[in-house]
Amino acid sequence: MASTELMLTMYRKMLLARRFEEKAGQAYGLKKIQGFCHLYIGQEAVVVGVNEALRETDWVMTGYRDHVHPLVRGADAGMLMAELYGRDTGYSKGKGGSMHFFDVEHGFYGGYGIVGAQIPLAAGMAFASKYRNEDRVTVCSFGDAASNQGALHETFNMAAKWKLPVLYIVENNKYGMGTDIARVSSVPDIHKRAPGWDMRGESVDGMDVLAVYEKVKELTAWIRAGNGPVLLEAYTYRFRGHSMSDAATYRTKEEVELEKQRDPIIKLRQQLMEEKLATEAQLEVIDEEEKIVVEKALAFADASPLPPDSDIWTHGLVEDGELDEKPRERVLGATDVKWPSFPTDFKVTWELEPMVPSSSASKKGVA
Amino acid sequence: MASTELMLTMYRKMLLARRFEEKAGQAYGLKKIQGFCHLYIGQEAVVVGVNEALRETDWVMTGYRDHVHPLVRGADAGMLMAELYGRDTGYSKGKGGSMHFFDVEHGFYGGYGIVGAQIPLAAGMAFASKYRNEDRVTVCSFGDAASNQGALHETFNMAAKWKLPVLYIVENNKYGMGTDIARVSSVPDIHKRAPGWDMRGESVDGMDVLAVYEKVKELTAWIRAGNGPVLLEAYTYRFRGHSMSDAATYRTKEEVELEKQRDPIIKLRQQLMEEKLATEAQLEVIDEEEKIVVEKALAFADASPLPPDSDIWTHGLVEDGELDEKPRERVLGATDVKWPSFPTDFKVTWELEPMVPSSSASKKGVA
Amino acid sequence: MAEIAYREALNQALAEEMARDPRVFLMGEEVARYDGAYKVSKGLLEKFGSARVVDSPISELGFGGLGVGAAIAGLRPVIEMMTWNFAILAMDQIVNSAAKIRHMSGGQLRCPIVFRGPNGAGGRLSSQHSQALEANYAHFPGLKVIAPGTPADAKGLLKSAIRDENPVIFMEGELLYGVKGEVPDGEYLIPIGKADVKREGTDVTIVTWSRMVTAVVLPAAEQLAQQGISVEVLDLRTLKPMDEAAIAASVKKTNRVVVVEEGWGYAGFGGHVADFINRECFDDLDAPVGRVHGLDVNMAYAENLERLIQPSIPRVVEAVTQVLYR
Amino acid sequence: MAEIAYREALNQALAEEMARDPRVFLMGEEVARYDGAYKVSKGLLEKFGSARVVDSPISELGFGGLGVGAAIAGLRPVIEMMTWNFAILAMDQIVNSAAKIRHMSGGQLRCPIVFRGPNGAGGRLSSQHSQALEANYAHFPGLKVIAPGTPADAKGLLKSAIRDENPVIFMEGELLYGVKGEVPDGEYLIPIGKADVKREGTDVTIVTWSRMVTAVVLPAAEQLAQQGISVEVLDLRTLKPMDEAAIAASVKKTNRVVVVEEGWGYAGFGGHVADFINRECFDDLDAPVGRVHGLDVNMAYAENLERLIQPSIPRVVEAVTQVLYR
Ligand SMILES: Cc1ncc(C[n+]2csc(CCOP(=O)(O)OP(=O)(O)O)c2C)c(N)n1
Ligand SMILES: Cc1ncc(C[n+]2csc(CCOP(=O)(O)OP(=O)(O)O)c2C)c(N)n1
Ligand SMILES: [Mg+2]
Ligand SMILES: [Mg+2]
Repeated sequence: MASTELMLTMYRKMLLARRFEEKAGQAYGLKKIQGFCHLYIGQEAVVVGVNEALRETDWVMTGYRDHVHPLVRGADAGMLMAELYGRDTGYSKGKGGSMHFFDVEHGFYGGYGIVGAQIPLAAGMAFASKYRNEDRVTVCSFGDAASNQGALHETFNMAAKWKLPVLYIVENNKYGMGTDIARVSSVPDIHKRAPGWDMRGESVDGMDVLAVYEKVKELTAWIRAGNGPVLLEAYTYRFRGHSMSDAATYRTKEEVELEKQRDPIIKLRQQLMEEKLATEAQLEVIDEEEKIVVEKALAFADASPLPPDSDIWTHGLVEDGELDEKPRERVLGATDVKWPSFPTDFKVTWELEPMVPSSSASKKGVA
Repeated sequence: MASTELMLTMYRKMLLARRFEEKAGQAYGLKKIQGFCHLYIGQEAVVVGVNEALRETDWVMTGYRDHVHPLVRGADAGMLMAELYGRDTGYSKGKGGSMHFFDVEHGFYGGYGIVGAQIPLAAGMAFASKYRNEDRVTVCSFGDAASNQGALHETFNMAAKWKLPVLYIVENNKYGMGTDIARVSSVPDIHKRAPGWDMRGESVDGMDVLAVYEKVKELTAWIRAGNGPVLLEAYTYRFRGHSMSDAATYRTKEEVELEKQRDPIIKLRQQLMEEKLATEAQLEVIDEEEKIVVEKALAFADASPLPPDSDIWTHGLVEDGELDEKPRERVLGATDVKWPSFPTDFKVTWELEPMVPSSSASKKGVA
Repeated sequence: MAEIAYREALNQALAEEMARDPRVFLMGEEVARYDGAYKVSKGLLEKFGSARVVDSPISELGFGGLGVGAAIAGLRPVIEMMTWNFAILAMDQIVNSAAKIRHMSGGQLRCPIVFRGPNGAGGRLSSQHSQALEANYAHFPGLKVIAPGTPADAKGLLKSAIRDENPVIFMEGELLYGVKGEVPDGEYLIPIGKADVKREGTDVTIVTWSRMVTAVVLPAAEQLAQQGISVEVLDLRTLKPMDEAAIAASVKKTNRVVVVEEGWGYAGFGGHVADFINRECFDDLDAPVGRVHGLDVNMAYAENLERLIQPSIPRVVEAVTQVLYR
Repeated sequence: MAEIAYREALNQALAEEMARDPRVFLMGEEVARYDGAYKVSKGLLEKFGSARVVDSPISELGFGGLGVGAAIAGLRPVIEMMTWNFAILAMDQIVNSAAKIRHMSGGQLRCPIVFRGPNGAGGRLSSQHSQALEANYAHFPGLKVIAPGTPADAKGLLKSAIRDENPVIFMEGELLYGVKGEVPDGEYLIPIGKADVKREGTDVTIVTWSRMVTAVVLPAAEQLAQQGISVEVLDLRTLKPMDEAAIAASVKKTNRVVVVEEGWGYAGFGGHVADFINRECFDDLDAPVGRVHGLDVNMAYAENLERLIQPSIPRVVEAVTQVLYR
């Protein structure tokens, strides 16, 4: 069970996410942000519930609806906003924009624009953890519609077979762009597909941050114990269109209104108050504080310069001796940056499958 | 239940297949056939049992292990052998070779070398049938190892969702090249994955031609009734290596010997004799007759010329007014060729999904 | 002649061909109820029903291959790829199935299919969404590749592509959909493989295609005209087969050439054009063929970087000046 | 110096780098118990165990992407594609993930990974199995592309590729695996991006790479020598980045060039090389750059057709004669 403190933390983070996204949406209207911009509004309970159940050393990745995943892990809101603005002070120096957030310092590994492409990547990261015998879970989110990508089938088979420590979270917000998932999926409850890969499949109310938190606590413990990957389906809903340019008229007003009654922030707020864990005033303060964080983020982004023109040439290929960028250190001069460093000398102790002498193999080339 | 006549037909076809492949193997040793050459020896009950359960108008396709699929449908053995030899008289004029057999006249649509690529193609053919309201089943074979291709996941989802009239047959011969399927599949009994696509999944003893026949009769009837696709897993075994250049030392002699006791030809032979449906002498005559067919095929291929050098330029793009090749007509002057012709004027009556006014869609471009 | 947008021209082509031939169907992500991500298929679902305008799952390889299967079974699929960036997932079915089936079958089968969708940058979309990938498809025998730059060409060529007996890669310009132009009324077909002189000139030829035609090259030509330089603008429209005769004729006239393309220069299609000219029109050339192309880097999101990475009017002017040795 | 086969040279490179660096692992179809479809990984499973030499399912996109994920997480994957024909299925992960992650992340991540496997015709395998696909990868920023033609180059460059901090496309020659050549003993590295003069000459330069070097170009040069024509053979070895200085130097010396490649000419890599020479070495050229390439058709199975479709010694001799205006 989540402590009051944790509940308040989650409340704060959901509000931070909500306010950040609302302002991003406004900035988009002002053309300060351009291109595709996919808001996460409505889905906050998923990412916050998941994140609080993780350890700092766990890894997270997702698709293009990626603003909130790093934000709740501790990424600097100003630098995230600056990335949305395409400024030099953004996490990717303005190279990635909305769809390609990366904050390696906080274990957020992107931010991918090809639907479903993060699924094999996450298995690879989990493979690396297991290879080095690290106690780490990789968490990979994707959308309901992404579940029809072939990459998922190929990856889930390997992840299950090799018992990789990866938690897949399908954020089922009912739509892929304008298409109701039930219109294009023969099994629209995606976790029910898990047995086809001999994988554990579970579901959770993705509008209930506490439920998500508890479920992920349980599942990550199971994964850490070496049992292999899990597919967790979080039923959620996005209150906005697919992206800023989508009027979302494929859904009825009634449907959206009904879903808004499940707003995860309101839900947690009610719970906190009903159980007398916080007063309305206290919760108001939190909101005000987070609004200030976001205001500051906007101001920071606004005041930030574009990247230098010469940056067109940077970060293509790694040159000899070139180091990796540490965004907070570079931009804010932060000295508390924990950058991952992996051993280059170690012994691989993992036996992926019991060794059998290869003398049984044919000696002639073949295909 | 299969009649005696049908049982004898199946016996004859399995023997034709066996003898054809044995000779192809020998010709490979003599370098008359080159490149990759994947024999089907041991698996004959699958293709023969399936084929006898189909109608002439049904369509068949498979991967690169494709010699026998057209042969038992009525393709000319000599012209198939000529294709293996890379001669002008082959079905593809020597362009395709072993991996790319095509006999459109007999509803055999190839012959594909990219593992699993035929899976979406078959769904497309079934889509076309349904679109034109034809009473036709498309049958698509692939190997156990092919089942880990992402194309399968993507296709099965669509086939199930749209209830396409397609029968998928996974010819589970236990190995993908040198790899035991259980080593790389989290669910090595592939039909057990079918529920993940809300698809009917079944299995059958692929060494028992009568069992295959009965099962396919039942399943095609079910498909013709509009119930959608089926995945049928036929457990079988290849007695030879993956291809001619594979010594197959990844399997023990004992395993192969044990499997050979399940030889589908011997099994049917015993059954025919035990049930007194045929005498040993009668069965011997059949074998002799089929051997002669194969001898003639070899002689035909041997006597056939290479394609003209100028053929390097043909069959790239279809030129204006260029007709399709009808191999038996071209090579043998056959006049009984039934070539598929599809209407160009018809009404599409299929409603893929209930119509809903598109006025609900957003009017602005978005992504 | 009506002035309509590029997306509308494509919509007309689709609607007309679907009305004309029941074998034609459209499949892709969001093409039906949503009217297409870029609204190219607006209203088609209502007109033609749910079996002919099909919303697919996000399964590019699967529905790409499904289209190929339908084509060899006698239909005429138009497969919309939401963008060509995503079509990379379907490339196997395009180049290994569609482009090879007629050949592998020794001419028994044909594969009349159109793969279409937007190509090139879309405006502040960063690297994964901003690729101009024509070179990759033009490389494969068995395919035709088309990249129209104006509404009229888009309509005339899409209709021809749908009627073609071969697999056709039809690359639209992501930033062209809203661009307007005159389009002849009624039945309007443009033959595949014919280039078009979009502006006549005598001093230098610019060979180009797709969005570069109107966005960069014609304005640059206008600017150069003011400096007294007469530019001939040759719009290839079809990249494969390439209208070599039209290129040679223009080079014969101007003796100087610049090739302008949106995509990367390294192993880009412009190199193919330049190589052709250098080899086959060597004696007509007074200067090496100049090239302008997207810089050989991944596309950045930042406004200034995105602008600098793409070909621009000044860069075209500079390249022309250079081949004129001015 | 020992004379060993190309496959053995690759095997040594893998074994040495795996012994040197525990982060290196090999994954692909049949690489472990079967020793590799072409026996390149012979004995590695026994040496390094089942977590470092991994038999994958037939899931090119999946294990290709898994490799990319492992690379950004600090390992050094070597992903074997059984052939590059099949790798088309994985292309999205190669060009949209591996080639872009450093850029998209603004330099936070790097992706040191090698994708390797045989490229080009394998001998009577028909069209789906006989493609030389280097042009498609060379087109993308963010990748290096290597195509060694000899055992020594194969070893020296594979070792460098594994140590490189970037995604590397390493294309072996399917028909080269059994070809023998001298390979220096012990630690042997060849820098990426350096071409190699495989034969010195004065009359004409042939620029080539991969299997063409020993199978076609060197024998053709020998034959031409007997006619008194002195051919310089420049083996690019690395296609991206290309050793432009080495090309320019050779052209300055000989003033005439033929580019020879196995793959298709249309939008092929040879066009890129020729375009570079025509533009950057224009003043040194006495004739337009000649090209020899695989014919622009799908590969046929028949013995005579397959032979005719591929570049051959006579075709190279003819092209050289042509650029010499003899
Ligand atoms: C491979 C690929 N195909 C198509 C697209 C275009 N696209 C972007 S998001 C999207 C819908 C994805 O929906 P879902 O997976 O449910 O995630 P959600 O947007 O709901 O979070 C589509 C079709 C893409 N980016 N990549
Ligand atoms: C996409 C792809 N990957 C790899 C190969 C090489 N290959 C050809 S057959 C084969 C094994 C296939 O096994 P299975 O599907 O079980 O069919 P079987 O050969 O047993 O009939 C492999 C890996 C290929 N042709 N295509
Ligand atoms: Mg969704
Ligand atoms: Mg098998």
